[in-house]
Amino acid sequence: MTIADVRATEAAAPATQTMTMAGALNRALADALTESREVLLFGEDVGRLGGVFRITDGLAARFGEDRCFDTPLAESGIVGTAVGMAMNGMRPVVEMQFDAFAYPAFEQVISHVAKLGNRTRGAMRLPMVIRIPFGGGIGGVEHHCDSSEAYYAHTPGLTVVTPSTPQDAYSMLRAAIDSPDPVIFLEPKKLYWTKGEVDTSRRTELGTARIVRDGTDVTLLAYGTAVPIALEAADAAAEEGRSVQVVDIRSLSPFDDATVTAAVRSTGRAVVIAEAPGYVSVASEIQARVSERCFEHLEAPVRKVTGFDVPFAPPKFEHWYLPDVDRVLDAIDTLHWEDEG
Amino acid sequence: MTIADVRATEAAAPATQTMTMAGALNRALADALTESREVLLFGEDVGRLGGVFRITDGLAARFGEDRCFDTPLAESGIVGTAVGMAMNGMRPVVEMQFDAFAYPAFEQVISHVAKLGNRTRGAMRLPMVIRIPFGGGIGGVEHHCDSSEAYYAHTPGLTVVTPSTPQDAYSMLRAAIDSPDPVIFLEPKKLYWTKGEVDTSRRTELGTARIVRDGTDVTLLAYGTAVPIALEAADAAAEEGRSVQVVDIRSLSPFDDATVTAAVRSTGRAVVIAEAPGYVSVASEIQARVSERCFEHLEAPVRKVTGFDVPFAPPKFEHWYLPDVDRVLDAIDTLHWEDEG
Amino acid sequence: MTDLLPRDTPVQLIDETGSAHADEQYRMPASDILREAYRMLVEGRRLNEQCTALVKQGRLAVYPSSHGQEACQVAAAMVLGDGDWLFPTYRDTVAVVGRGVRPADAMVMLRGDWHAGYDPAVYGVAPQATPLATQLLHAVGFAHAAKLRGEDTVVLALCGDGATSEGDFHEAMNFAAVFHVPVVFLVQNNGFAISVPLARQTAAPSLAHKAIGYGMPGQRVDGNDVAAVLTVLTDAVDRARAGGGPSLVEAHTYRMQPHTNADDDTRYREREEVQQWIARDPLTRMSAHLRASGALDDEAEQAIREGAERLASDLRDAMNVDPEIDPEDLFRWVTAQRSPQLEEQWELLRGEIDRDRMATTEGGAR
Amino acid sequence: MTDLLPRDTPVQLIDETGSAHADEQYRMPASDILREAYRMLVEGRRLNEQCTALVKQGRLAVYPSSHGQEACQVAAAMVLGDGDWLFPTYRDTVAVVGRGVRPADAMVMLRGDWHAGYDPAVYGVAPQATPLATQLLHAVGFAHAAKLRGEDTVVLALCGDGATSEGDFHEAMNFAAVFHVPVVFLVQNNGFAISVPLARQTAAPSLAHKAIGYGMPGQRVDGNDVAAVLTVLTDAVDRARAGGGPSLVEAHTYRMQPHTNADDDTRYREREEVQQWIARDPLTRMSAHLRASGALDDEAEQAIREGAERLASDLRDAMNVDPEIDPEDLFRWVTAQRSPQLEEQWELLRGEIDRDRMATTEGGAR
Ligand SMILES: Cc1ncc(C[n+]2csc(CCOP(=O)(O)OP(=O)(O)O)c2C)c(N)n1
Ligand SMILES: Cc1ncc(C[n+]2csc(CCOP(=O)(O)OP(=O)(O)O)c2C)c(N)n1
Ligand SMILES: [Mg+2]
Ligand SMILES: [Mg+2]
Repeated sequence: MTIADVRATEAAAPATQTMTMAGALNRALADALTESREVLLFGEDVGRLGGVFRITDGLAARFGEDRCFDTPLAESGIVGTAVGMAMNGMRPVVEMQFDAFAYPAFEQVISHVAKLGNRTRGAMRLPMVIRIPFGGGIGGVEHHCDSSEAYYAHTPGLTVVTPSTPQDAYSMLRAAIDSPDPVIFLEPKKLYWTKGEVDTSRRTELGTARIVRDGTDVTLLAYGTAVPIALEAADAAAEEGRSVQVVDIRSLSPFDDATVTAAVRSTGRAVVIAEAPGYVSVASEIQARVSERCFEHLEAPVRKVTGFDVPFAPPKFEHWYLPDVDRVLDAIDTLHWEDEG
Repeated sequence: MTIADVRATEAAAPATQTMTMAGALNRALADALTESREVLLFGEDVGRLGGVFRITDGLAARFGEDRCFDTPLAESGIVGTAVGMAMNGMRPVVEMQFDAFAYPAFEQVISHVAKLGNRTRGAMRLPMVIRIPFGGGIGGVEHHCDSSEAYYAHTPGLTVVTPSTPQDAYSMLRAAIDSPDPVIFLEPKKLYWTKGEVDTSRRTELGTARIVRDGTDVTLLAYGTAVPIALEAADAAAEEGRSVQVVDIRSLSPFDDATVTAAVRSTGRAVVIAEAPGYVSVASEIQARVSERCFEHLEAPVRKVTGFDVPFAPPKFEHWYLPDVDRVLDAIDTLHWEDEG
Repeated sequence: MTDLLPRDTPVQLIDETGSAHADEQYRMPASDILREAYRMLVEGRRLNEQCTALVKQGRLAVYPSSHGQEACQVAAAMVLGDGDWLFPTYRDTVAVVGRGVRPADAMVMLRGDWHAGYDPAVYGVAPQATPLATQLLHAVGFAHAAKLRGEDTVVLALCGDGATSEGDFHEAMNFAAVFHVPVVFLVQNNGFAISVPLARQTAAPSLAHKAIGYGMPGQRVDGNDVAAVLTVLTDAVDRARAGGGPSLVEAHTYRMQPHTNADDDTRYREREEVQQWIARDPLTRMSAHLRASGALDDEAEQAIREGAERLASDLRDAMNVDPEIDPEDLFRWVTAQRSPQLEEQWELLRGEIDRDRMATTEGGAR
Repeated sequence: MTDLLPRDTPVQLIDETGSAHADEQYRMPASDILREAYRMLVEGRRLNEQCTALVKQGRLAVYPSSHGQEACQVAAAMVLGDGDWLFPTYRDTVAVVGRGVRPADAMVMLRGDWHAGYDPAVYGVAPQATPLATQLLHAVGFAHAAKLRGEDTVVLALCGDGATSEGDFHEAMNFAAVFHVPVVFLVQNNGFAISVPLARQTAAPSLAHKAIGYGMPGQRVDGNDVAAVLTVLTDAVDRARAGGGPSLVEAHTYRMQPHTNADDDTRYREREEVQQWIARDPLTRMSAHLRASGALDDEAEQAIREGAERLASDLRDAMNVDPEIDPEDLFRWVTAQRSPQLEEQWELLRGEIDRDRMATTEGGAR
């Protein structure tokens, strides 16, 4: 069971600071721009405005219009030209303004971003990152709160990751930019303003999950906005006498089977938590593979707490739609406990 | 356990004929055009040419250029204008030429086709059908053999179905056109030229699975091109003394839990078979829900035989990529049989 | 063929001072139409202000104001007949209300009560579209259906300058032209797509120059001159209704306020620029013009202002009442027939709600 | 501004009979260039014929022939320098080969051995694109990167008339113009997108009329006149290299054969129409022109034909050898580092293959 954060060798003295996730992302972009001329940022409003979430704040001013710039308003254009740039030696990092506004780029993502390396037998790789703020919990109107990870995770050739802490936001974004392959980098926008310690000398190896909390009775498998919910549920369950382990999946593709399988085998019970509609979802995949790989060790069926299979809820309905601590505790309650009546 | 084919009441004398699946689809379109002025067909090359697979063969000549016509070459345009037509009282049936060429329409499908009914609290529904030939097995080059069902099935608001017989091709397409809601109608192109009996007075209730073959030892859950493979595997297994049940899922969303759960509980073992890459797939969903819902009844983990998690294989690699009878039999062999050594 | 090209300068009938200028091609609308337009301008402005205030008071989640663009909004509503349809965006609330939708119903999305709040068929107004340019295709399909049935519906589709960069804009223009359907595309070029100025959106001489590439006429109009927008749009609508096919109108205007209340426009534009546009305000010049021509006096102006105040206070009243929210609505409209899966999920939620309710009544916790 | 508009009739330097016509703007290429062009035309035609034959013999899965369009193909290859890049489609094999790619390597996709068969960086040729218009954006991004690095690379991007209807065409043109990058777009307007005629694709006066809507020059050229295509493209390439930005060239040509061997073009076009275009064949007129001007005699023609035959027979030979196929390739290139999941899946497949191999050796079954 690896805590797979690795210290970047090239880094100088450790530089740990308290930052928001948004700040950590901004810092990661700035550091990447500083380290390599190949890195470029572009998208809608990422220049002067610094992005609608201010993730690129100040970067155009600091690194110049050639390295951080606004494009015409066309997502397929943004991703498609990024493909061309990556073909020509750049490491573009593009921003999609909101989850649902990445859909116009879908063909480019599926038919080219995911496939060009394979198509050319590796003669061309595409070192590019598509940053997508995703998920709800911010009272956003329609099209601003989709959790679109299933579309990308299903697609062979894409690395799909999402951080849940400022540290991972920094370390994973740096790793994503360093990756020789295209990475879909999903930013849980609800967590943009959460704070934490960030050591900028750390990188997170993509493809690894992280044990966030140890426990012996049940394993909660979560990612993105579901991680803090899982942690809160673990605290609450502890009061009821259950020892709850929490794993941050964080790499949705590839998947860290080794860590997850070992974790669930150690407890014999599991609940998967994610905000996206549950049907044909990343949560389903986790439920399926854990059910299969831990079959002999399971005391109860693997449960799943997800968004409902409905279009994302309007702001006033959000609290009913989103997984919350109570729903997680309810799911834990169904796990065939010996102490049950 | 319902065999949920229902006889359309309005139909006259039963008219059973032997047809290919392509012929059955053509006939379904012709009958729908005949019955309702609201039905319109359009897409790329569906007019004079009759479609690259000839599914609309002769329809432009028979029903006129106003009812079956070619559009400019733009898939988002095709789906987007179909949305507008459906908003204005039509029942458009549009053709995407190949699976991967539906991706440019993704935003329209996800953000509007799937959501407009919900958005308007049902004030507007969208009775439209998007026909997509899908899957491989035809030696097609890249982009011509994708199995894209997971993208659609994950999306709330879409009905997603796929027939595996000429009868279902006819009955399900008629039902899809009659549906008040948008339907993604996936046509397994490898099966276009398979023949079978078609009774044109039958409709298939969308949302229902079909028990294709009875058996007591293990249940194979398949759809599309995987159904004939499952049947062949069942025959082969029978020779080894195993009684194999085969279910054609056929409605990928909504899912027929009642039929599937009852089936797997009755055998205690299950293998899901589908051609799409297995990760975060419809097959994963089925594996997950069967694992959860049949937990107490399972003698062995639910297995899955799917395409690999790689971009669809070039023609010469197809036979390695695609699920086949041997791979299904291998999966069956792993199901913890009592008679094992 | 070059008759498909727009003029070098936008059509203008009334200048910034309120003086009228004759145009050889476009006629000044009748004065009662102009007075009605003015009334709607004042109401539109008041609505914009009221909504912005409601956001500050926390009664609306967000409001993309069309302050400064009211001439386009009003003209778009006025040129359509009862059987016609409008396909608006998030910014076009004033046009939506101009078509008869109750302001409070138009506010349902922005208030977070649901995704849309009026029945499109009642007003001939599609739900306000958020994903840019997507609605243009719906408009074209809608018009195509009408044409196939031999109806004389005209469809007016709205979008911004930024939206013209999207692929869907292109496909909509092209489908409209190829199928020769009765659609008028009105691009409100307000100079910005959030922070991105027009120069980053296009290198074309004008957005209206795109029309010839589809084989339809393009025209440019001063978007702050309601008389000009009215006459140019009327011309386009009449042509469409007569079977003359689609056309593209680019209205040059300006968004006087930030993109939405969540935006900070000091980051990307000079105050001076904003100031300059105040001089071109669509209301001031209309009022000056009407007063000069004697079509408006203090009394009439007063009546118009009072009407606008009523509209605002009705809206305030409506927004002070919290609408009933029924959680089951989450599951009710996804498809016509609720699936077994959604039935199960609603059962789960209902159980939670019932338990919470009981807990609240009994004062207990989970 | 209207200098961005194309001419009313396509530029032509050599007519169907082979006679030259002076043009005030475009100069006739030098005669050695024309002779080289002719050599490549003959080779291109031979390649098209050979590939079509290989399909009939079952050695190729499919071949979209550019028979009739060779003038565009040859010119596209000739106008680019070594550091330049070509972004071709499935139909542009002759241009790809013109850039130096071995015909057999260009055939890898169509033969089903892999998705693409040459190293793009070696030839400055992107993989042939199948999803329509998508490659135009790659071309723009590629050129943009070169521009940012201060390199003088020019990128030539190809597409068909049908592809101009896709959203990606629009976005590519617009990005190119806004960022003023060195890209030349060459639309081979061959009158059809599979069965769909140009009239169903656009209502514009010409496809080149789209250019002004992006603020770039558009030009039309007789696509069966290799001299004209060469000079118009050279002009566009020179302009791009000199920092003059992108441009759009529409070449009017004709696909003499079905869309691919799988297509039946008798369903959608009259034989007469096809016949008419035979008179406009790009080879005949060049040969006539060169012979009339004395730049080509029987001997030279003979040498050229022989070269083309060698090319064809080399290709035949190469296609008669079945390449080694390694199943592990399925897993090798998906990502730079193979994931544990793909490792597992390859283990599964390897097990099957080993067992099959054993079964075959031992004569056993499953
Ligand atoms: C497909 C899509 N991409 C991005 C967005 C986010 N977005 C909302 S408004 C806007 C700017 C639109 O500018 P413009 O079309 O000029 O309209 P305006 O807001 O100026 O009225 C952007 C980028 C969106 N709504 N849809
Ligand atoms: C996005 C997309 N949609 C559909 C297709 C299927 N398709 C392949 S070629 C073709 C016609 C293309 O016509 P055109 O652009 O004129 O090129 P041509 O084949 O005439 O050279 C179509 C529809 C595709 N390859 N990509
Ligand atoms: Mg704007
Ligand atoms: Mg063509």
